[in-house]
Amino acid sequence: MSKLWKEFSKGLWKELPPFKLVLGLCPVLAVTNTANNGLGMGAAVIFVLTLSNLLVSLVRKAIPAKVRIACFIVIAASLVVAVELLMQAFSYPLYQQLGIFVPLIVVNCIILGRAEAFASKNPPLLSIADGLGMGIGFTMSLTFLGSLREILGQGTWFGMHVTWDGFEPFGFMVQAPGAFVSLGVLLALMNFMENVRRKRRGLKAVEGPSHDCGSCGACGSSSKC
Amino acid sequence: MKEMIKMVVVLSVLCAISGSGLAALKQVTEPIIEEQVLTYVQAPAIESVLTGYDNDPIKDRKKFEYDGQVVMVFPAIKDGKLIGVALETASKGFGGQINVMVGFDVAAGALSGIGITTMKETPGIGSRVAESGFTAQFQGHPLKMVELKSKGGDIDAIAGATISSTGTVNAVQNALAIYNSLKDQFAQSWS
Amino acid sequence: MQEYFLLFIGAIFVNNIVLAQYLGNCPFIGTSKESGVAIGMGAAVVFVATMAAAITWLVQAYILVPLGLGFLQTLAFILVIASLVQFVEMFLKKMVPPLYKSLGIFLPLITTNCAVMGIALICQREELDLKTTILFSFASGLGFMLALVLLAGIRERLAVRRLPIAMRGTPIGLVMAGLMSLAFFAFKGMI
Amino acid sequence: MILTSGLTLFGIGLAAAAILAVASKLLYVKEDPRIALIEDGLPGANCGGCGYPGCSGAAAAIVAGKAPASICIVADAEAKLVIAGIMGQEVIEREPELAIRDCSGGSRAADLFYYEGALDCVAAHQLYGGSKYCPDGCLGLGSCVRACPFQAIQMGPDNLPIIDPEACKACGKCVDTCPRGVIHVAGMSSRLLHLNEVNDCLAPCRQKCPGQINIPRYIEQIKAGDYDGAVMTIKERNPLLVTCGRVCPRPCETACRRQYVDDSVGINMLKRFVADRELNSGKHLPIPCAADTGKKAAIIGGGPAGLSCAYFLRRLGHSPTIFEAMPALGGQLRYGIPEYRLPKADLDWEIQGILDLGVDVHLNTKFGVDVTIDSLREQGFEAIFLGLGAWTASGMYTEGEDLDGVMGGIEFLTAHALGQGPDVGKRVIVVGGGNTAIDAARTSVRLGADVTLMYRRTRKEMPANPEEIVGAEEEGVNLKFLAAPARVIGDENGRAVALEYFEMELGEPDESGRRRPIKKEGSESTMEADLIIAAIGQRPDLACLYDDSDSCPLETTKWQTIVADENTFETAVPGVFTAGDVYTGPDLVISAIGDGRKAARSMHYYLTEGQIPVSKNAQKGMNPLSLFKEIDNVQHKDRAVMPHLCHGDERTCTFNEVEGALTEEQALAEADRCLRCGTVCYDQDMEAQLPLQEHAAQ
Repeated sequence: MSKLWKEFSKGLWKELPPFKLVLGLCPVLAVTNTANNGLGMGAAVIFVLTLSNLLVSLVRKAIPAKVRIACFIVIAASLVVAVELLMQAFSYPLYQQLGIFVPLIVVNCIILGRAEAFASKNPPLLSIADGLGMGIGFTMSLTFLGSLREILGQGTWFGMHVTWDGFEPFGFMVQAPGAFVSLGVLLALMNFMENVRRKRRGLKAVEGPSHDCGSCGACGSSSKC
Repeated sequence: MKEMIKMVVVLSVLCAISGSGLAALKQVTEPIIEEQVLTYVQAPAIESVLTGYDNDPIKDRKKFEYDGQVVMVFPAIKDGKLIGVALETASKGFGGQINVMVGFDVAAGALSGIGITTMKETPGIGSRVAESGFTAQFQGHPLKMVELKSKGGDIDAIAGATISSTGTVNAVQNALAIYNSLKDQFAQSWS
Repeated sequence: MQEYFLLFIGAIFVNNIVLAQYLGNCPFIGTSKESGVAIGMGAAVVFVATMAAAITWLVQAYILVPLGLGFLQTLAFILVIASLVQFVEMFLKKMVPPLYKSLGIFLPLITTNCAVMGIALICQREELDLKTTILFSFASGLGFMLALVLLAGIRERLAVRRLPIAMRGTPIGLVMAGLMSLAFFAFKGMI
Repeated sequence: MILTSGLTLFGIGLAAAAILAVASKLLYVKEDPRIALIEDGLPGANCGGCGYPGCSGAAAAIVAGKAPASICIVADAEAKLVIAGIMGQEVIEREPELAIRDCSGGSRAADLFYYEGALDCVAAHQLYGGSKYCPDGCLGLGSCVRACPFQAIQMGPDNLPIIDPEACKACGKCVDTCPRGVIHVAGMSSRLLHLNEVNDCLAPCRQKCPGQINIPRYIEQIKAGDYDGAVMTIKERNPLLVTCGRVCPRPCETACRRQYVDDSVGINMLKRFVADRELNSGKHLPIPCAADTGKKAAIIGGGPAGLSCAYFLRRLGHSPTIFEAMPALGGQLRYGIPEYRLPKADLDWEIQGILDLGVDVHLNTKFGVDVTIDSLREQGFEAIFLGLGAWTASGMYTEGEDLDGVMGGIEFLTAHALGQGPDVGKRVIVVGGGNTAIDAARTSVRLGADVTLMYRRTRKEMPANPEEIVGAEEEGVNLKFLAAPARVIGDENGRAVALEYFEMELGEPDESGRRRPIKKEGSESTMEADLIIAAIGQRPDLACLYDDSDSCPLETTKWQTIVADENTFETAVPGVFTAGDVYTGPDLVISAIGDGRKAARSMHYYLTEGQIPVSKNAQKGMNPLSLFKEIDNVQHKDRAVMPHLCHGDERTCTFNEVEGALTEEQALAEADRCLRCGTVCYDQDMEAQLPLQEHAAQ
């Protein structure tokens, strides 16, 4: 049980996907113009990630090494198509908002990265825990960033008016540049907090997480990058 | 070689399984999706082009055949009497298709309004065809001579967006043609 | 001709795949630390994105649409792209070893580059024809390369600047990308 | 629809897989399948430590036979075995290597290494040429930390990189990155082979030491309580630390910057402290040696130069054999240095430690009689080292010096050491001012004589260790300065009874910087003596080199020393090397040890590569930049005093050892006096600033 919790909880902070591992940036930047979109995208990712982890873990032994990546992609893509259909059927406005980024979940490095790095080596239950943890972490991050950008950029939160009258929204925040800048500043803040914590323990300040292919492994040739 | 065959087989079978599974899912969700699309894409346009009805135009929609194509028509009924219909047509604009919902006032024999459902015109220029300044020109317009001023009609084109304007007008003309050839059937269907 | 030119310039600057469409951000941030790497990655993306868009266009037009399987687009496309990347890798290794040497190591990274898949999907959504698809995808690839190489140039210089330690590395890279994106906004008035 | 969909995707999947399968056949690049297998076995860090661009390059090189199975520095033993298995090779274990940072930085680093703008060492180096003062020091901007693919480097508290030896794989990325060459990757062999270079971080003491011992490092280790580590640091340069700890005249201490604050650090006391700790433990610390090369080398002469050469050759994996003419090893250490300074038992223990590494010895074997260069070559010795020493005492060039009762200093000491008990009589005159003269004088005191030491200059110019002079004085030796022998007066039996001498005065300085003594005409006096010991100088006896036809294949000088290349120590005969007193003329023990190592280095290259590399950057003289005389902000701390083990009569009547080692407490205090100098930096004692500030506040 504690192992299960460990795999689950690591995605919530220690290996928080977009912030700590700096993975899956496209949706993080593209769909976080409102909190609602962030939440919806996150839900889709939870669905795909958890199920793909489960399926990959189930079939991991039957798959020949050479087509491993191809098979993972097929599994992930099928789940993405399923999400696409379900989202159209039950949450059409969200589908319209997320647009092209729903099909693009398939190339989100988190999905393949977790399949390759975790699910292909671990039993189903642990893989579910990992996928769920990572997915929830991802959702939290997206919702948080979405809230931030929505509140600052539109003055609303989940569509509700939350700012005082006379608040002039920063339109910049909901546009592409705002996405980059706010994520950058957020990462810097996290580094700063980490460094304050380290300083308290008497450790030397470090640079924050760097985006590295090595932590992903999705290209199927972690030895190559 | 054996390994290669295994590879091919595993991959193909996996594809087949997921294909079948997804198709099944698609069949289950298809009617729901159609409903959703109507609700979120067409419904707002219908509301803007039809007025004074007490039915649910989407629920009462019917399909008709025109020139070998299926046309979806949404009726506006008041007190059991058909007062108007709306139908969606498309025409090529600058950036791609422009879909236009065209409403007809049955009693007055005039256009009751148009609404753009989907389009990909240049933002700020061609996209202004969706703004009320342009669409309002069609409200109450008689069922003939729907044409841009440059071609002898009375519709003002959007400055700098001739192609988008022409596309919209073409779509309306298409709708007009459909309405004219099918209007008898409409009266029968919802009476 | 002018139409194609506008499409080309538009895809590179106005609708830059990274800075305006948010696609391909992982490799954008990940491989923009050194300009040598950025040029290699960019070139590989131009090459693969063009081929992928063309082939997926064919798959869509001649297999999925006739069979009514449009909903399988995502699955079919990713399969095609993954196979294509692998094929290209093998092909280059055999036929053009010098090119393989310079691009080879970036090819596996491209499978999960959403810019490639994204370009193919955009071409479908915009309902471009084959010729335009090829032009558009090539231009988008160039746009990716441009953004990547520019950012790499900036980050190489930033690496030797005195920055607050928390801002160093990825955070400042993202902020720089944001500023570049802002700069690219200016192109919006161009077309 | 379900069927269509399933079949379509099946078709696409099949087509994709089939095309790839066919393509992989058609486009098959003829590549050794072992490359892929080996690449799988490699760890994939792409660190480049193997010298190939990435792991695939290394795999290709292994398969092409250009690299051994063990090329990867990161792979563990198991992976190497797997790779070797694929290749059908044996694993040859590489000597473990480690990145080493050899810059001490000093606490001034904080001021020195602040650069506005550039936060990268390479950039800072290019923009500003680096630090304002030190041309070679660490810039402390941490480019190496970022370059390390194994997170083995961290920035320490003084902005100096700290290398985690556990995590370091010696890939060399940090070395490539560092623009100042502060970090280098070295295994034991390369450390042993490294000669000081001008760009190394060399504290003055380290520049001055003829043995090139890393003095700051071992003091640092002592400070940290790592006494064994200090011993091992010294033993990378000097295998005779028990000996040197007792007899070394300590050139290093004359360069110590601390002398400009109060008094130089007692470097040799510290060496003796750790050496004696090992000695008293009774157990030699294990000394690693490189894998056997199977190369044989002959060492002629078992003195300090020969022992040092044999020791380093052995550690580099070769098989040296020492040929010694005397009945025991040690050379001048045994026969020239009296027991009260260097107990023979301690010397034996130390020499045994060297022999235990696997050095063969042939005692009582005279070169030129029992063995010759040719006979050694025939026995399979590929390289030969001549460490013959300087055993002939120089004469006084005065009338009557060949009378009975006149002896050379070294003759006297050797005779004493061999137990031949030379008769000193009642009055002894020792002529000379060097350590040999003092040794002879103090030995004579212990043999019961009344001793006068006659020196032609003043006390200031005496080359002997000051402690020795003081020791001699304390033991009752009369010092007669500004006097030079004129004539030995003999009796009718041809026995010396007195020495006639001139009074001298000091004139202009000569080329050695010492004022030249000038004879005062008509100042002759006589002094009676039973034994006159002429300890004026020594020179080598090269008779053994000449064959029957009186020809010598080696070049020699007028001082009877052998001529050799000053960098490689190779003589005119290829494969024959030399060092020690026979090359330099009489010199310090530590010089002989240092040159013995340099000769061993040359022999190593001669045996393994045939070519002896000579660095253009070799450090020879002192780096003027490192010599400064004003040391600020350092508190005065008294230098430790060597304790005496015996006193009074015991001291003058026995040969018991006089000086003892420091206590641990004293040693730590003394180590604490070290300023941790780099080329230009040193550690300030910040406490010293406190009183100043307080003073200013008042």
